[in-house]
Amino acid sequence: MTPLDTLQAHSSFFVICLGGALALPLLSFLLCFYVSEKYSWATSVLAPFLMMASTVCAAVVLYQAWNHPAFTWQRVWFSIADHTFTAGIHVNNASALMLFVVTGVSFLVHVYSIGYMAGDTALRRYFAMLGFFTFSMLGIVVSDNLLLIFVFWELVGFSSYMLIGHWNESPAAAEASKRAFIINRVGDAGFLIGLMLVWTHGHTFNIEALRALPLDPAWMTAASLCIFCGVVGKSAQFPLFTWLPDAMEGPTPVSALIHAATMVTAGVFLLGRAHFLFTPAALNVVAITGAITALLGAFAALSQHDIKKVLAYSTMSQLGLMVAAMGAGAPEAALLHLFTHAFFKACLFLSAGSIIHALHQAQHQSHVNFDVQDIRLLGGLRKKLPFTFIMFVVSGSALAGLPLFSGFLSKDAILAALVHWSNTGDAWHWVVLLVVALVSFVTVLYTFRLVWTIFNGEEKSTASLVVSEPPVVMRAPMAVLALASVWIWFSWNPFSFSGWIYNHIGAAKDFHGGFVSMASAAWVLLALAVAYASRGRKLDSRLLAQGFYVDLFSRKAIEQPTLQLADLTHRADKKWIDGFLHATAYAQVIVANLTGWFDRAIVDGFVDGAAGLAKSIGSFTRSFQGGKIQLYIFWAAFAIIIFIIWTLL
Amino acid sequence: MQSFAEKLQSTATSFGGFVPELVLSAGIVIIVVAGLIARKQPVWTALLCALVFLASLLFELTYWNAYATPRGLFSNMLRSDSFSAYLRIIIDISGLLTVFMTTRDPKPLRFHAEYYALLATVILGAHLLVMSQSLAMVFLSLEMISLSSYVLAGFSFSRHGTEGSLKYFLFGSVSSAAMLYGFSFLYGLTGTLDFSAPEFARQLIEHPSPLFFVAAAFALAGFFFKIAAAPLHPWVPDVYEAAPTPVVAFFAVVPKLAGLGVLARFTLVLQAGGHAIFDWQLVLCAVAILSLTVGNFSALWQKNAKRLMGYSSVAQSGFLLVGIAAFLPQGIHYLLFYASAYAVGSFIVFLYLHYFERLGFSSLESFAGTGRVWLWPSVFLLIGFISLTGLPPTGGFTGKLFIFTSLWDAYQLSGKSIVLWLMIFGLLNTVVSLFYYLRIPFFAFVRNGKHVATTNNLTFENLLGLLLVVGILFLFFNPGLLMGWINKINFAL
Amino acid sequence: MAPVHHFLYLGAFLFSTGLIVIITKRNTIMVLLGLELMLNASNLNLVAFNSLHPGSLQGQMFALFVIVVAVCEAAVGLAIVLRVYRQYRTSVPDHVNELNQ
Amino acid sequence: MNAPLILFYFFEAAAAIAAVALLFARSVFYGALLVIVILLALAGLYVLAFAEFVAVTQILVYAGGILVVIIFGIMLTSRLSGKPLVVEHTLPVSGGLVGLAFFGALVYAIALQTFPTSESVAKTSTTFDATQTVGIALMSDYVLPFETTGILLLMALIGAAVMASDNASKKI
Repeated sequence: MTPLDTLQAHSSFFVICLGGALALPLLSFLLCFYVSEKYSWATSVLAPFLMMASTVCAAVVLYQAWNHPAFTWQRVWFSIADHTFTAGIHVNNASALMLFVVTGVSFLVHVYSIGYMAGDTALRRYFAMLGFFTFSMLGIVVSDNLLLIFVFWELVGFSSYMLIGHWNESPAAAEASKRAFIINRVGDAGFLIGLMLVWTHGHTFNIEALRALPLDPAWMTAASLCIFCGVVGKSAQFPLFTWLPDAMEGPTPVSALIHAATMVTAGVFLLGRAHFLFTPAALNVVAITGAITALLGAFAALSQHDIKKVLAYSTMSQLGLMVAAMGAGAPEAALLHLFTHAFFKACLFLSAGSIIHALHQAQHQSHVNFDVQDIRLLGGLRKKLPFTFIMFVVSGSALAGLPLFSGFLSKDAILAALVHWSNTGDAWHWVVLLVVALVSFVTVLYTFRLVWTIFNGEEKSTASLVVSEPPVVMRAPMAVLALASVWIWFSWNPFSFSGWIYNHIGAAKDFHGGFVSMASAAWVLLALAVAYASRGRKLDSRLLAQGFYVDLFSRKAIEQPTLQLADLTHRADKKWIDGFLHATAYAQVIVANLTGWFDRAIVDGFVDGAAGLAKSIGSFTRSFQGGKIQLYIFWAAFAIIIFIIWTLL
Repeated sequence: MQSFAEKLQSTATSFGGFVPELVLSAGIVIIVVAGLIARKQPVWTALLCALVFLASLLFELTYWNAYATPRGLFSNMLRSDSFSAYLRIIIDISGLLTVFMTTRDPKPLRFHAEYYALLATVILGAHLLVMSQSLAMVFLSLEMISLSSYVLAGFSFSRHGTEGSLKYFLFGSVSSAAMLYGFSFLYGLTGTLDFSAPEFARQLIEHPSPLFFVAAAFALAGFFFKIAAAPLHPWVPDVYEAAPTPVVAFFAVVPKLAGLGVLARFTLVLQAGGHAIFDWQLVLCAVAILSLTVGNFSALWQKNAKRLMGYSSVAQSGFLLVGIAAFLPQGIHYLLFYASAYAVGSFIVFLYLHYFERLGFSSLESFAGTGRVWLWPSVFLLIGFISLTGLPPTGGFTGKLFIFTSLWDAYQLSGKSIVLWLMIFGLLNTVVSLFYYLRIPFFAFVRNGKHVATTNNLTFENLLGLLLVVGILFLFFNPGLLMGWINKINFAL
Repeated sequence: MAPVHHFLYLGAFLFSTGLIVIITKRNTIMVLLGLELMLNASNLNLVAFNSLHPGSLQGQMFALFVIVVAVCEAAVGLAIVLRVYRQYRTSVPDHVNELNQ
Repeated sequence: MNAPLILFYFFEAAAAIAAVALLFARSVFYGALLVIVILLALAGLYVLAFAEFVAVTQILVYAGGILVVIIFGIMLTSRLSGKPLVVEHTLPVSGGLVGLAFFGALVYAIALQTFPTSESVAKTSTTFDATQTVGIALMSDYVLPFETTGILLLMALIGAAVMASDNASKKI
C-alpha cells in the first residue's frame, strides 16, 4: 500500500496528528536535554505542555481512527536480493486507543511529577527520559513490523533502566536498574531468536503480511514461544518477574508510568498484536505462565509491608491475568483489562506517591525519621489525607473488581473468556479458571488490607506529624485517573463488559451469560466480607487471632432461630467457615513463604544455574588453555587426528 | 605451449589488474627507506603508510568495474574478481584504521618504520591471499601474513609480548607446515597446483579416496588457524592479550577476512557443487559449532578485556563460517555483509579498549564507573559490543539475520540435520555472547567507581569512533545500499 | 626408479617425527628443528609427485619456494627464540607461560 | 637391483634412522647435526627424482644456510646460560601416540592410493639445462611467487632484526 491510498481514507489532518502524537514526546526528550542547567525548572513546564499537545493529537487520532479501516503507512526500508524489508505504521482501533491511553497517562504523570519531583537535582534528565520512555512505548504501539517493535522494545528497556536508576546515588536503585536491565535482556534474547525464526520462515517482519502467510505450526510454536520469552521479561511474568518489585526503587511517578501505560503493558500489547502467530500449544504455555504469575503475584502482594511493593506485586498479578486471558484466546478481554488497569493502577501509584510525598514533607518539618513506605508504621491517615483516601479507595475498588468500577468489567470479561475456554478445551483448563478465580479473590483481600491498614485504625508513627494534602498539580491527575476508574467510560451497563471498547478492539466474542457476571460480583463481595472480617489482623499473628473471629462468626450463626439446626449449623460453620478461614490463612503464609523461597531458590537459582552451567562448560573448553604452547599444539593435533580417524573408519 | 615472449606479454598485461598490490609493494620499500631517513619522525612514516593504504584503496575503487569480469593473472596464479576486490577494500580500510590507532600508541614507535612496513606486508599478503588460486600462492601469501604477524605480535616489547610472539610463531608454523603437507598431497592427487583448474576438481570427484580427505583436512587446518577457528584457536587469547591493541584490532579483522576469502573459494572447490563424495558442509558446520561453543563459553570466564576479545574473535569466526557453510551464492553475499559489519564493530570496540587501556583500564573490573566519567567513549564502546552481539539497531544484527537466513535456506535445500544444529547452536550462542559482551558496559555503567578526571570529548578517538558508529548504525537502518553493492558481486569459480 | 609410494612413506615418517619432536622436546631450538622436518616432508612429497609429471615443473617450483619460506621462518623463529631467551632466561617452552588465565 | 635403487634405499634408510635418532637426541647440537644428515639424504633423493636444482638448493640453502643459523643460535643460547644444553622431554607418551597415529593414518591412506601420471608429454631434457628451464619458469609462469618471496625475504630480515635487536628487550 502506498501513502497515497491511505490519504484517501484518512485526512492529512489525521496524519499530522498522528505524527504529532509520536514526535512531540521525542521533541520533549531533545528539548529537555538542551535546556541549560540554570533554567532546569523550565523543563517542568515544557515537558508536560508537550505531552499535553501529544495527548490532544492522540485524542484526535483516536476519534478519527475509531471504527475506520486500519490506517497503514509503509515504505520500503531496504531490500536485499529478493527480500524487501519494510517499515511502517499501523493504526487500528486497539493501537489508537493504546496511543491515547499511553499519552494520556504519561501526560498526567508528567503533571504529577511537577509537584512530586520539585527540587530534584536532575530534573532535566528526569523529564527528558520520561519523554523518551513515552516515545519508545508509542513506537511499539504503532509499528507495523516486528523488527521495528523490537527496536523500540529495546529503547523502552534502556529508558526504563535510566529512570529506575534515576536516583543512582542509592546503591539499591543502581542495583534495581541493573536487575531490570539484565533480566529484560534475558527475555529479549529469546525475542531475538524468535524474530530470526519468523524471518527465516516467513521472510517478512510485517505483522499484517505474516497474518496472511500459511505458516508451519511446529516452527510457529517455536517462534511464538521465543517471542513470548520477550514478553515474559518485559511484562514480568514467571520466572523473570523479580525485577518488577525491585524497580520500585525508582521515583513513584515512574513506577506509575511503568506499571500503567508503558513497559510492562508493552508485552501484553505485543501478545495482542502477534496473537495470530501463537499456535494452540503455545497458547497453552502462555495461559499457564499467566496463571502462575497471577497466583504468585497475588499471594506475594498479601505478605508485603512496603506500600509500593504491594502495588508492584499486584501489577504482576494483574498482568498474569491478562496473559492468561491471551492464552485463553481472548485478546480483547486482555486488552480491555489492560486499558482499565492503566487508569486505576496509575491512580493507585499516584495516591501512594501522594502519601509518601505528604509524609516526607511532614517528616522534613518535624525532623522525625521512619520508613514512610512501611505500612506497619502507618494507620489512621483517613482524616489527615481525606482526598488521597478517596482516590485510593476508588482506584482500589477498581483493582479489586468491585461492581460499578472499571476493574469489574474487565475482570468479568477475562473470567467469561476463561469459562468459555474451559468449557470448550481440555479438562485441565478448569485449573486455570480456578486459579484466576482465586486470584481475583485474593486481590480483594490485599487491596482492602492495604486500605484499612493505611487509612483506618490508630495512627502510629504519624500521630505527631502535621500532614497536609499534596499540591493541586498532584491532586488533579489523581482525580482524573480516579474518575476514569468507574465503569461508565468502558460500558454503559455496569454489569456488562460488552461495551464500545470491548466490541471494537478485536473479534469480540460475546461469552457473556449473566451468570458469570453475577457469580463474579457475588464472589468479589464475599471476598470483601472476608477482607473486612480479617481487616485488623497482622499476617504474622493471624493464626493466633484466628479463634476469636471464628467464634464471633459462629456465635452469630448460633443465634439463628432454628435451634434444632443450631448444633448442626454450628458444626458446619465450625467446619466450613473455620476451615475456610484457616485454609486461607495457611495458604497465605505457605504461598507467601513459597513465593519468597521460589524467588530466592528457583528464580535466582535459575539465573545463577544457567550462568553456572555456562561457566562450567566454559571452564572445560578453557582447560585446554594451560599456557603451554606444546600442549596447545598437542591438543590441536589430537583434535585433527581424532577427526581424521573418525572419518576414515 | 606458449613461447617465452608470449608469457612475458601475458605477464605484462597481468599488471593491469594488479595495481593496488604494486602500490603496496612499492610502499613497503619506500616506508623502509623513509624509516632510515626519518628515524625520529614516526608521524611521517605513519602518514606515508596511510597514504599507501589510501592509494591502494582508491585504486581498488577505481578498478571496481574492471574487476566485475573475472580473469586470471600471472598464469592463473591469481584471480581478479569483485569478490576478492570487496574483501581487499575492507582490508585496506582496516589497515588505514590500524594506522590511525597506532598513532595514539607510543609502544610500536621505537621501530616505527619496521612496524608500518610489516603492517603493509600483512596487507599485501592479505590481498594476495584472497586472490590466490594456486596452492603455491596460497602458501606464500599465507606465510607472508603469518611471518609479519609473528613479529607484529611482539611489538609491545614486553615479556608478555615476546611470549605471545613465540606461541603465535610455534603454533602458526606447525599449522602452516601441516597445511603445506596437505597441499603436497593435493598436488599429487590432481597433478596441478591450480585449484580452480577443471582437472583439479575432476580428479577429486572421479577418484575420491581416504588420502584426499586426509590431505584436505590438513589443508583446512592451516586456514582454520588463520581465521582463528576451533580447534586451531589456542594461540588466540594469548596473542590478543599480549600484543599491542592496534595490532590486535588488525589481527581480528585482516588475516581473518583474508583467510575467510580463500577458504570460501577452496571449500567451494572441495564441495564441487555437491558432487564430492565427502560432505565438506558437515566439516564446516562442525567447526563452526565448535568455534562458537569454545569461543563463547570460554569468554565468560575472562577477566582481561583483550583476552575476552580473543575468545570473542574465535566465536565470531564461527559466525563467519556459517556464511560459507551454507554453500549458497546468497550465503557468500551475506557473509560479505556480515564481514563488513564485523570489521566495523570490531574496530569500534578495539578503538575504545585501546583508549581505556591507555588510561590504565584493562581488566573488566577496572572499567567500573567509567561510563559516568567518559560518557561518549563508553557509549560508543557499548554500541560496538551490541553490534558484535548482534542486537538492533546495529549492522551486526542485520548481518546475523542475513547469514542465518541463508543457513535456513541451505537447510531447506539439503535437509541435513547438521545445518539445523548449526542454526540452533548459533542462535543459542547469540544469547550466551550477550552475557560477556555486555560485561564491560555493565561495569562501566552500573558499577560505581571513583574516577576523578576531566574529559575532553573532542578527541581523535571520538571523531573516528563517531564515524564508525554512524557506519554501523547505517548498516542497520539502510543495509540496502551496501547490500545492493554486494549483490553485484558474482561469486563463481 | 623407486615407486612414488616409498617417497611418501618416508615423507609421512618425517612428518610424524617432526610433530613428535615439536610436541615433546623441551627446547625451543629443537622444536624449530622438528618444524624443518615437517617442511621437508612436504618438499619430499612435492618433488616425488613432480616426477610423475615430467612435463611440468610445478612441484619442483613449489618446493623451491618452500625452501625460501623455510629460511624466512627459521630466521624469524630464531630471532624470537633469542628474545625469549634474553627476557625469560630459558629456552624451555613450558617455562614461558605467564599468559595462562 | 640397479644402482639408483640401491642408492634410493640407502638415502631413505639414512633419513629414517637419523629421524629416529633425533627423537631420542638429548643434545641440541647433535640434533642439529642429525637434521643435516636428513637434509643431505633428502637432497640425494631429490636427485634421484630428477630434481637436481632443488637438490642443490637444498644443500646450499638448508644445509649451508639455515643450519648454520640454527647452530649459531644454539651457541648463543648456551653461551648466555653457561649450562650444557640437555633436552628433557615433555608429554613423551601422548606426543608419541599422536605422532604414531598420524603416521598410521597417513600410511594407510597412502597405501590405498594410486596417483595420476602424465606420461604422454615428452620428457624434457632435464639433464643438461635443468637450471635454464627453472630459470625460464621463474621468470615467466612463476614470476609472481618469485617476486613475492623477494618481499617475504626482505620482511623476514627486517622482522628478525627487530625481534633480535638488543634495544627491543629493554624494559619499557
